[in-house]
Amino acid sequence: MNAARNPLDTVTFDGPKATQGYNLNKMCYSFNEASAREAFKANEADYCDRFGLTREQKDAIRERDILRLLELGGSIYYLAKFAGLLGLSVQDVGGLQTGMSTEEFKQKLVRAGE
Amino acid sequence: MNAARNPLDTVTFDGPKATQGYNLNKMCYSFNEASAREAFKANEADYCDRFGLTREQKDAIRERDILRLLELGGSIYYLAKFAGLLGLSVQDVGGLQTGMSTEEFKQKLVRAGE
Amino acid sequence: MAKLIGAVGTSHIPAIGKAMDQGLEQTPYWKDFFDAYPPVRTWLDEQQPDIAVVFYNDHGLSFFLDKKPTYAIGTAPEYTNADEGWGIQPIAPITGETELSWHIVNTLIDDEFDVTVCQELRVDHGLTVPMTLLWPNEQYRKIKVIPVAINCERHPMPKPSRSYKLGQSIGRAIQSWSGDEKVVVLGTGGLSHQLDGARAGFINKEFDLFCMEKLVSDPGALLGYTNADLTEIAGAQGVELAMWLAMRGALEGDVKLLHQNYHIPVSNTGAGLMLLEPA
Amino acid sequence: MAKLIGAVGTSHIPAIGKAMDQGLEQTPYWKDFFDAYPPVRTWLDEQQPDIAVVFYNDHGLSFFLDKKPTYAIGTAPEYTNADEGWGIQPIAPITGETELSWHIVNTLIDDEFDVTVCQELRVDHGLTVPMTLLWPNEQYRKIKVIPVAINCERHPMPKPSRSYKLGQSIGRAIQSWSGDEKVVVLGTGGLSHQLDGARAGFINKEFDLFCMEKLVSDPGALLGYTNADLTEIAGAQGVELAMWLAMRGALEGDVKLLHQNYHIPVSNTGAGLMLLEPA
Ligand SMILES: [Fe+3]
Ligand SMILES: [Fe+3]
Repeated sequence: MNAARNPLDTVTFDGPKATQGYNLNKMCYSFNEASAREAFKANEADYCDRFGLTREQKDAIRERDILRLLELGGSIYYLAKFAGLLGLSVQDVGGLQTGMSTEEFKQKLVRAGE
Repeated sequence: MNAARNPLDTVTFDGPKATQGYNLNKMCYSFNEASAREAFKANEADYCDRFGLTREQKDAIRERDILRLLELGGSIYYLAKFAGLLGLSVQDVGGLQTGMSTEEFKQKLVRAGE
Repeated sequence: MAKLIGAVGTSHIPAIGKAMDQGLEQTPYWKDFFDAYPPVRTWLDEQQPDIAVVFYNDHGLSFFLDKKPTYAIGTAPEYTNADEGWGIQPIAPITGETELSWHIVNTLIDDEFDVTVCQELRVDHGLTVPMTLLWPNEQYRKIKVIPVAINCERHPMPKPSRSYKLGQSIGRAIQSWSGDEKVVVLGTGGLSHQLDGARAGFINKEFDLFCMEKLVSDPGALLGYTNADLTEIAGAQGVELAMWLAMRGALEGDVKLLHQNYHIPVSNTGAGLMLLEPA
Repeated sequence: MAKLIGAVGTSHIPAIGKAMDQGLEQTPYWKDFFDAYPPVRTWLDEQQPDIAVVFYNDHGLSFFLDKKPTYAIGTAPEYTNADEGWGIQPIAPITGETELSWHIVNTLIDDEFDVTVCQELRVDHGLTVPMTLLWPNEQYRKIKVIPVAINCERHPMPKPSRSYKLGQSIGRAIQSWSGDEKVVVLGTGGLSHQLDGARAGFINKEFDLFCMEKLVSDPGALLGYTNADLTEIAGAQGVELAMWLAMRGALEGDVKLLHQNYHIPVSNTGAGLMLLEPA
C-alpha cells in the first residue's frame, strides 16, 4: 500500500473547530437558498455581520482565502457553497488551495490514476 | 404493584401513526410561533388547508375532538399546543378526553395519591 | 480530573414553572411539592457544581417529526427557551459549555452511541423547569449546562436499558475529563402519567415508589422494562423514566440517598424528587 | 418475505450529474467512467427491484451543525432535491416508502442504533447522483427509496465498523419484513479523495483497489480502520467508505461479484463501481 502523505496538512474538522467556525458555516449553509446568495452578493460585509463572523473570518471571506477559512473553523462542505457562489468548481478550489492553476491541479489528479 | 389499567385505551404513537398524522402534527408544531397561532385563529379552515390536513382531521380540529385527533395520527405533544392555543390546560384536556369536568378530573388525580 | 459530585432526579412539569411565575408556592395545592426542594437547593449551594448535565426530553419545541433524534446532545455556548405555544413565560438564556460537551460527544461516538449533536438548540420546559426549580431567581445562569435529550415522544423509543447505558457512557466521559470542574447530573421528567386518550390522568403511585427505591439500591431491577411495559404500568408518558435511568447510569455504582420526595398530583403527574451522592 | 437481491457501490460526485445534464457522457474525460455503468443498469432492469435502501451522506443540504445526526433514516413518502448552492440542476422528486422504512427503524432501535428519523428530508447529490446514474431518464422515479444518511462531515464520525454493523442490522430488517418486495442496497460516495486544504487532490488508487477487493472477499479486513486512519490513507473525504461498508454489511455473508470498475479521476476523486449478489 502507498505510504500516504502525512495528514498534518489537513485541518481536522472536529468539535472545537466546529465551535470556532459555527457562524461562518451557518452563513455558508444559508447559500443553499438563492435569495441568500443574492443578499450576500448585494453587500458582502453586511451579510457577514448578520451572521456574527469574526474580523478574521470576514477578512478571509473578502480575500477568498479558503485555506485560512479552514483554519478559522470553516467546513469544506459549507465552504463549497461559498465557492459555488463565486463560480468556482471544486477543482478551482483545489488549485487555489495548492497553489496551482486549475489545469495543473487536474493534471495532478490524472497522474494519480496512472 | 397495582394491576395497571389495560393500555388498549391508548393509541400508541408509532411510525404508522406518525405517517398518518404528519401534516396534522406539523400544523400543531407551527403553533410554537405566536404568528402561526394568530394565523390559525384568523381563519382556521384556511390554515388547515395550508398544511394539507385530511377532511377527517379538519373536522376533528373544528370540533376540538382530541380523542379523534389522536386516532387520526395526532401526537399529544403537538396537540397540547393546539389545546394551549384554545386556552385549555392539560387538565382541561384530561377532562375532555375522559368525559369529566376539569374539577372532576382533578379530583380523580388527587385520589390517585391517597 | 472533573468530579461527578452527585445527581438529582426531578419532575419537569410546565405547571411548576407557572406556579413559580405566579408566586403560588405556598398555596395549598403547591406547598407540599415545593417544600421538598430547599434541602436540594442547600446541597447545591454547598457543593457549587460548575456544570450540570441535564437529561430531559423535548416536547415538540426544537425537534419535530421531520428530523427526530433518538438521543441529542448540545455543545452550544448558550441555549434559549420559548413559549412552546401555550404561553409559558420564556426564561433568560441557559449558559452552555463547549469543551466537556465535545469530550462527551467523542466518548459517546467511541462507545457506539449514535447521538445527534446540536450546536444550536432551543430547550423546553423539560430542561428549564428543573433549572428554575433547583436554582431559583435566575441563579441557574451561573451553572453551565449540557443538555441531553431522549426521545420520549414517538415509538420506537430507545430501550430503557439503552438510556441507562447512555448515562454510564456519559458518566465515564465526565470522570475522564481533564478539567477540574464539579459536575452534577440531572434526570428530569416522569414519573407515572398519561396525558392522552381515554386513559388520561392514569397514575401509578406504587410503581413510582418502587422505581424510586430501585433507582437508589438496584437500578438493574428496572432495566428489563420495555417502553410498552412502562406505557402499561406507568402511563403513556411514564416512559420519561428514561431520564432517571440515564441519570442513575451516569452515577454508576453504590450511591447514598441524601433526600427524596414523592407527591401526587402535580398537574397530571406523579412528581418525584431524589438527591444522590456517590457512596 | 422481502428479498435482498443485491447491492451496488457507486460514486456520487456532483460533476457526474452535471456531465449527464450536459450530455458529456461520451466525451474523452467521461467516456471510461460512464461506459462502466450499462452492465449495472441491465442487471437492475432484469431484476426490477421495488425498493432501494441508499446509504449516502448529506453534504450540508438538509443537515447543518445545529442538529447533526450520526445516522439518519427517512420514512417519508417523497423526497425533494435542491440546488445545494452551486447551481446543480435539482431533479424531480424521489419516491419514498413508509412501511419497510418504519420496520427498519423498529429493528434499528431494537438493535440499539440511535438513529434520527426523518419524515421530511431534502436529499442531496449523495443520493440523487446515484439514482440518476443507475436509472437514467427519470426511471428512478419508479423505485421506492429509503435514504440512510451517515455523518461524514464533522468528527467525531461513527466508526467504520459501526457503519458496517448498521448495515447488518438493516439487512436483517429487510429479510425479516413480511412484504414480498425485492430490495437492492446502494452504498454511495468515496472512494479516496480530499477536497480541503493543502492536501486537496490526494487520491490513493492502491488503497481504493485494496478496499474494493476486500469489500467482496473479506470485509472484516476493513473494519479495523479508524476515521483518522482513513483520513490519512484515503484523504479527508475517504471516510465516505462508511457507506460502502454499510452496504456490504447489509448483504452479509458470501457474495458474488458481478461487475466492477475503478476510474481516476472524476473531479477530485477515485470513483468505484461494484455490483454484488448474495452468493
Ligand atoms: Fe415531560
Ligand atoms: Fe460525497
